[in-house]
Amino acid sequence: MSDAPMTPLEIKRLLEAALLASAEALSVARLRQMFGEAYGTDLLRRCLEELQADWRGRGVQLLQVAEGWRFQTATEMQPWLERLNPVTAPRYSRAVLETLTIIAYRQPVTRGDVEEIRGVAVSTPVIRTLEERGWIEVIGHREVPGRPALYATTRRFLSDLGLRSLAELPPLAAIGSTPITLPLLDAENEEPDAVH
Amino acid sequence: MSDAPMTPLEIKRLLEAALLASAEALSVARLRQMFGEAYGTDLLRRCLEELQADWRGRGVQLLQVAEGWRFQTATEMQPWLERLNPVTAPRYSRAVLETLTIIAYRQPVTRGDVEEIRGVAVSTPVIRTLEERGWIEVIGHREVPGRPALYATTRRFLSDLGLRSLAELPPLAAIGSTPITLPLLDAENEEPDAVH
Amino acid sequence: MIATSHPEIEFPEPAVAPALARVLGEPWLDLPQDLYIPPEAMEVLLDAFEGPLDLLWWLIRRNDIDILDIPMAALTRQYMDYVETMRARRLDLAAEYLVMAAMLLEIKSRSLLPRPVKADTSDEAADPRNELVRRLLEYERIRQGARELEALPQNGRDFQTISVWVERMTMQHLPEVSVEDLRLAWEGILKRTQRNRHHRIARQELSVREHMSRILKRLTGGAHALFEDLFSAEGGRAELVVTFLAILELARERLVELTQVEPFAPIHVRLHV
Repeated sequence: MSDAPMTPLEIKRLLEAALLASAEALSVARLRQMFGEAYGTDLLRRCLEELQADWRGRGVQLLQVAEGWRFQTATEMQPWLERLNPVTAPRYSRAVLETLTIIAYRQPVTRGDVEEIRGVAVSTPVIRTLEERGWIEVIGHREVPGRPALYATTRRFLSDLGLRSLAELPPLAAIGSTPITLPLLDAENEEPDAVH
Repeated sequence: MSDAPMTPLEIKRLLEAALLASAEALSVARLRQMFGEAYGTDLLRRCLEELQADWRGRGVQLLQVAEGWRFQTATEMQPWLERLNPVTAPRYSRAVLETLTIIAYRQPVTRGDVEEIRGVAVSTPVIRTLEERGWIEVIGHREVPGRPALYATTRRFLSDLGLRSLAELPPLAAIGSTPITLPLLDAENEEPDAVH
Repeated sequence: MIATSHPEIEFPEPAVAPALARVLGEPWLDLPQDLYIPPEAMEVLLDAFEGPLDLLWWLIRRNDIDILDIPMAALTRQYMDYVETMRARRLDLAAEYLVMAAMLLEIKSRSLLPRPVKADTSDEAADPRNELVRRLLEYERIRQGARELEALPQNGRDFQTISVWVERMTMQHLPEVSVEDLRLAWEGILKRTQRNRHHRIARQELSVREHMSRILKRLTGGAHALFEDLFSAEGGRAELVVTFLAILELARERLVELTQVEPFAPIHVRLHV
C-alpha cells in the first residue's frame, strides 16, 4: 500500500487493523493522523460505522466509548473467556460454612439455634452472605418472644451443590450422642431417591 | 449461549473472540479448555483453519506459530500503524544478531562455541539482551571443566518471528560447497553502524 | 574473481564506497591507502569490525580475493598493517586480533616451507590455509544467516499482536462449596464444641427436615392446610411416612398447630400462633 488514494474498503481495512492492534480507544482525530490527514473526519466516521455494523453479532464488537473507538469482547463471551484464565475462586469463611451446614442439616432453624450449636454468635453478614447467594431463606418465624426467623435451604442450594434432595447429603455422626431412630424408615431398604 | 452443543459457527465465533482478546498465542489444547473439553482437537483445528481463511487478505491475520494460534497485523499495515504508535522494538547490533544466529542454527551451544565461530569474545550484555527478550535460554550445561551453560532458542523466539518450528528458519547458505565470487562491499548491507 | 597468486595485490577502489565512518562530519569512505588513520576515527574503525574474521572478510572482499585460494602473504601483510596501526593508537586492542595475526603468520610461514611429499596426504589436508578457510566460511554463513534472520518479520517491529479490550462484567467470583466442605464444617463444629447434645443426623432425618421446610413454606402467610393435603401419593410409602414425621416434628417443635373439631373431622394444619 502506498499513500495513493484508498478505496473505502482499504480505509476500513486499515481502520480495522489499527483498532484491533490498539489496546486503548482511538479517537477519529487520532485515526486520521494515520492517513496523513488525507481523508475527512466525516468519511472516517462513516467507515467506522460501517465497520461497526460488519462486526455486529460477533464475539468482539466495535464500540464508541468516551475516549474514541475500540474493539472489545462481547459481555456474553466472558464466561468462556474466563475459562482461559481461571481466577482462583475465593473461599467462604468457617463461620459461613458452619452456619450453612447447620441450616442444611437442622432446618428449619433460627439464628439462635445456629448459635446454640456453634457455641458462638452468628453475625448478620454471615446470614446475609448466604441469603444473597440464594442458598438460604426465611420460611417462617418461631412463635416465641421476638418471633425469630426460621431459616431453611433453597432449591438453588441443592442444585448448586449438585443434589436432588437434602437426603443426598451425607449422614453426619455426632460424637457421643444418642441417635434419634426413625423406626418406620429404613435407609437400607428405601432407595434414597424415593423421597422427594 | 449456554453449555448446549454449539454449531461450528458459534465455535468459530468464540475462538475468534478468545484469540483477538489474547495477547499471547493460544494452543489448541488451551482453547479446548474454554469449551470444557466438549469438542475434539480435530474439530477445533478445522474451525481455526476456516477462521484463518476467513481472515485472509485483511489487515489482521490469523497465524499458527510455535506457541499456538494468534492474530497479528499484516506486515504491510506496519507503515500506517507506526504513525499511530512509533515502534519501540529494538534494532539489534551485529554482535547480537550473529550470536542469535549461531544459537538458532547450531543449538545447543556454549558461549565458547559462539566465540569460536565469531572469532571474538561474546560480551555478557549481548547474551543478556537475548535472554531478556525471551529469545534464548539456558537449557543445561556441558559436562566439561567449568560446566559452561548451553544455550538454545525459545518458543517465544520462533513465535516472534512468526515461525512454527526451527525447521522453518531460512536454510543457511551452503557457501564453500561451490566456489563463489564474493561481491564487493555493498553499501546497503555492509554499513557497519548498527547500534550496539 | 581474481584468482590471484600474485605476491602483490593491487588495491582497486571499490565500486561502491561504503561510508565507514564520519569524521568531523565528513563521510569517511574507505580505509586510506597509506593506512593513516586519524586518531578520531580509530575507535569508530575498531567498532566497525566484529573481530578478526570480520576484518579478514573485509580485506578479502575489498581485494576481490578467491576465498578458496587466498594469497596468504599479501593478506597477512595487509592484516598486520591494520592491526599494527590500530595497536599503535589503542593499547587495548582486542586480544583476538593478535591471536589471528599469529595464526596468519603461522599459515604464511608454513606455506613457505616445502611441503613434504606424501602419497597418502591429500591436497586438502596439506594446505595450511584450510582451517582458516573453514572458519571464514562458517563465519560468513552465520553472517548471511543473521541478515536473513533480521529480514524476517519480527514481532513488535514489523507486525503487532492483537489484544482487544476484554469487557469485564462485574462478575463476582463466588466461592464453590461442596458436600465435602459441609462435612468438614460439621466436624469442625463437633471438635470445637464440648457439648454432645447434637442429634445424629441421618439420611432419614434429613428427609424429614426437608419436608418440615417444605410444609412451613406452604403455610407461610397464615394459610391453613388440610392435613391430608400435605401428603403426596407420588413419592410412595416412604414419602408418606416422612411427611407424617415432618408434621409431628413441626408440632413437637411448636412450629405448627394441629386442630380437629371432633373425632374423624378434618385435621387442619397452620403455623403456630
